[in-house]
Amino acid sequence: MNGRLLEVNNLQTHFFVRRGIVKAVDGVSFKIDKGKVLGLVGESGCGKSVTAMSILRLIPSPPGKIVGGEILFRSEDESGNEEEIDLLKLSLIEIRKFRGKRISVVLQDPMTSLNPVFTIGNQVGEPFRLHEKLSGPALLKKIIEVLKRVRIPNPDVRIADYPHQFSGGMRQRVSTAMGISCNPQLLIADEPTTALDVTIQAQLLKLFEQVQQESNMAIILITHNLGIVARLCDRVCVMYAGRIVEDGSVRRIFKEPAHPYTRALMESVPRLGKKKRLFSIEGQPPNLLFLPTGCSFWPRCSFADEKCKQEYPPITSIEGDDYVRCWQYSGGTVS
Amino acid sequence: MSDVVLAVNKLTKYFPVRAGLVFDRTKGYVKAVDGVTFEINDGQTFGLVGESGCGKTTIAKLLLLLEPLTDGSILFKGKTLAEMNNEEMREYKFSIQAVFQDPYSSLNPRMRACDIISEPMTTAGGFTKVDKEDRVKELLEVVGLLPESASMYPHEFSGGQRQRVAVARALSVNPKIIILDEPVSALDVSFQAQILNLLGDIQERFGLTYLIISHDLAVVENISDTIGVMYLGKLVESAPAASLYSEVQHPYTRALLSAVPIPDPDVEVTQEVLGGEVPSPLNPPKGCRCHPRCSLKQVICAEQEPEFRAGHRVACHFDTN
Amino acid sequence: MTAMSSNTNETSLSAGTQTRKAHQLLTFIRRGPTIPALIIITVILCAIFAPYLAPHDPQKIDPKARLTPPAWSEGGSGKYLLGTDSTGRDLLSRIIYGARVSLIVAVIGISISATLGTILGLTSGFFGGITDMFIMRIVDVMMSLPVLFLALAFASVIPSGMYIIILIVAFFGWSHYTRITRGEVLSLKERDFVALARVAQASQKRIMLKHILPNPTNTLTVLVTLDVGGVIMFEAAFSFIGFGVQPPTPSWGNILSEGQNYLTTAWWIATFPGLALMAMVFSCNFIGDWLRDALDPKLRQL
Amino acid sequence: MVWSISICLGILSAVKRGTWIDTITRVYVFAGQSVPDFWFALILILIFGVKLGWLPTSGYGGVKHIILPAMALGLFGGAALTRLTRSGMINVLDSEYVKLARAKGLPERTVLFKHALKNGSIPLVTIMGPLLARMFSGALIIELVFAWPGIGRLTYQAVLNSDFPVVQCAVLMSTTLLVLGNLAVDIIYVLVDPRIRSFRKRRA
Repeated sequence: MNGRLLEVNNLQTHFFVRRGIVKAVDGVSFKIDKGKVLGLVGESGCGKSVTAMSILRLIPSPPGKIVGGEILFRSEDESGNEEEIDLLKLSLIEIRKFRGKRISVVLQDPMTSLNPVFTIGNQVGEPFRLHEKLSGPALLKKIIEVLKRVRIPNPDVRIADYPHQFSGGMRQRVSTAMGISCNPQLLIADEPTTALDVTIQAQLLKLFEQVQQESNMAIILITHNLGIVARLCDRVCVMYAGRIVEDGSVRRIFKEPAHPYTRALMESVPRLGKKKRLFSIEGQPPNLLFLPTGCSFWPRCSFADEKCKQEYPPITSIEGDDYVRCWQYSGGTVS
Repeated sequence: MSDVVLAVNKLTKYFPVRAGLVFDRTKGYVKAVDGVTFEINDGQTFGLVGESGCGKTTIAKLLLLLEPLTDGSILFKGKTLAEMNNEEMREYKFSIQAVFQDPYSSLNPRMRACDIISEPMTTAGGFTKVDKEDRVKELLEVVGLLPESASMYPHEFSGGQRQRVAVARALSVNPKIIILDEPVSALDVSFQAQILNLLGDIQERFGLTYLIISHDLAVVENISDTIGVMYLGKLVESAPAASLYSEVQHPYTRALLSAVPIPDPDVEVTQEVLGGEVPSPLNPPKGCRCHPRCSLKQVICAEQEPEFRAGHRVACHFDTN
Repeated sequence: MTAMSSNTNETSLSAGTQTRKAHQLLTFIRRGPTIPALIIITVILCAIFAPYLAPHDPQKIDPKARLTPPAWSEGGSGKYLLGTDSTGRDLLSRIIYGARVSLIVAVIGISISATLGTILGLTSGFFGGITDMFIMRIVDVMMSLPVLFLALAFASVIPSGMYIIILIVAFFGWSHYTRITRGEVLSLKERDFVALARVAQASQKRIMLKHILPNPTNTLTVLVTLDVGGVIMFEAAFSFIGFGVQPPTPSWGNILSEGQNYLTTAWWIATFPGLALMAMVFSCNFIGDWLRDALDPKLRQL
Repeated sequence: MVWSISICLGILSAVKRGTWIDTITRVYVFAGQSVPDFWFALILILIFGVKLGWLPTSGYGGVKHIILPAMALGLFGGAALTRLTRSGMINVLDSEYVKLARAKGLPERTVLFKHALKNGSIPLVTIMGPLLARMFSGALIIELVFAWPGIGRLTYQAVLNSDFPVVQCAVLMSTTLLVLGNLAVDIIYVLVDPRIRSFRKRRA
């Protein structure tokens, strides 16, 4: 398993709130290979952003806490031999070396993810100054070079501008520049294009593809837009109420979804050119404070039976790394 | 052919941009909507698609009389609003209702669901308390909510349920037309499907006419009979939903369609990415508005504004398919 | 016919509403701030039933018992629980009557300034344009005036007494309310439900009263509670420098100012009214803050 | 002087939210805002002046004379400032760009002082105006209690013997001083927040 870059096993992140414990992420396991794109898909509140943020331990500590599991990051250190580090066991200072250098982040909302009171040159330069101890003209050259890489017009002039002087699309390119500045091995993109228009989104997706190929960078793409997943991702994890209910290659997930929830998602998305009545899942997503016993999807699942109501289904593998968590699964699509 | 219930002719709306420290001189105009013409047939759904800033929401506001017209006219059942007397105007006002995008801001947090739904009835007058209660119960049932939710406050509903209350409110005075401004963009996929199906069923049952506005092409295409594509205040193309997708003509529409990611990994990505940024509506480019970003632009595009060709109506000098 | 979504979640909703209402009410009381609430209630009781509660007549001078220390320290007598002041009047009953003054000033003063402020805030926020600009300019000026100075100027013209303080509180207090209500109205005006009300042909008046007005009640209640503390403090300060309530009628302020010159000998004269004042203002602020968290729907969900 | 301590206290309690430092600051803030400054002054005199005799209870003189009045005067303003810094810092610390700053691997110190502080201080500047006004009225009382000859005392005596011209000129002077103060606040505001600065640049 040479290509393995990151392996997350049974990750649990809970939020301790006045009214109880919100099990935002409750036993999530998945793997990513070098240079591959993994899609984390699910409706709002299913815990996909919390999972991603837990990797870099960016969970706000008063309410949230990572209570279990391990995150194994495999990388060669300077002398080239492979070493596997569990990010959860690292001290704060050590994890900081990872952030921005080996693993970096692009956030969703371009309007708020850049600091309004600092110039973009200053902000893009920070990872260089920190991780590669650059300064002066060398730093300036590097900043302009990475801004060119994300195709920002005349970067040498725009370097002194403030974030509010950029359009949404441009700002997202700036945060991408910040993300890829130190050529990380893994980029976590939390709904990078949701706040953008379709044509600007297409431009950004194209940029992501180029950057990914150029530096063979693995990407965890978090989104609720199945179209983007189909276009960019190699593997997909479908999440529901804090757990991964299905994990598989893009082709299999779209062609032959195993879990009833994945199939329902596929059929409730309107598709261009095909005018038909959408399949709609009844009811609402469960309240993470009072999760139903057994599989958390049974109140909305038309195949649920007694067994589903008692126990949470275990991981049953389909082929290779693909797996699904559903009692009704017996090869092919549940029907 | 069913008659045209609502039509718009050369609709124009300029927003003056004020500047100056103390005395506001009008420095320029944002040409939000610039000469848009289309008709909607009775019982049909007309979809308006376009990116942010193309003026589609402004059109909704103009039709709902929330903003005064700068130029052009609105025709209701063949009669322009200007010519209408008070009685007809009143009929127009109560035959058009709306559902907006953000479920959290379209319901008054201080009012119970039953008051919210019956609000248009109270302002219209002529309904007794009992009529209103029955009507509310009936409407709740139509939109798939339980009768008990009548006494609940907005913060006790989920996003999807709030949008159902908003739909119930729009139905309360039996309108003929409902304007849907991004009705599902703020909702999750499962709620989106529920609301779209609900809107489809209600249209059949009450014979309503919809004007649906969205930036999400797939949503609009799924529910609309004819679709209009807008760019920077102008209608660049409008055609029946089926043919718009198969034989698209305008370069902007083609780019728009190809930019929508298809949820199917096998579909080869024919990427016709529009370069550059949307120009500012304060001083739109001369001639055809999308010439700065259009891959097929010629000299003529920059000078002369293309006329709206009939049939599969396209506003472009060239026949591009 | 339309898809009836009567799955389990919906039905549990109806049964749930009654019990949830009771549940919310219960938590509202149990977790409420009990101590400050008690303090405020006792103060209000003293103000209303002062004559029955006070052990002695606040004005009755008892020359023999001048400057007797509080009962528990040596030389104190059971008759005067908290001791007496320079002219032998019972400190405890004077403080109880003092509460009456503070509350009257607070209640009347704030009701005037709150209503005035809200109306102005509503009009300037709703109509905007010149009226808005005009009102807001006045508010900006008012906010940066040295209140006490101008109050002094007032005092030199009008004969002092309780009414002048109420006048000053009303005159200076409203700008705060206007600014907050205006902000609230401006944000509400943009909200969709106001546009929808206009689509439903609701008249301007109806929109303002039925749709916009009930919304800022939350923030207003919080503001009023916080303001009560502030006004009481102001009244005390004003009487302290001798312009507010004139002796002999007792007010926490003027008892304190008397206590000042006897600080070294009779420390209790100054300390107790101050303590009462602090307890009252402290509990008002505490309740105000707690209300802000409790009433703000966004916070409550979490 | 007291103000600077209260601002740092505000930052500290925001950063260490939920810990004991936070609770102490909140108590200080409540106390600060509900303790009448003149009563606090009396208590200070009582403890330091009378009982311990360290500091002179009143009168004008050397440095020792300044400590008590300054503390009394600073208390109220300080409490308001701490509360504001705390709430300002809290919603800045939850913002996305702070999350991104951390994701870049910046040490907590830089995240806090460089990114968070500059944004957190904007609400502080806005309150300076009304706070200045409050300070003036507070000063008047403190001057009386500590028998300090200042504008406050002057106006007080003038009002006592209803000598109008003095009253008017004192009030006028203090108000103008205040207006100047507010003007200064506006100027600082522009310096701190680039969005306003470039707004003018683009329009001019």
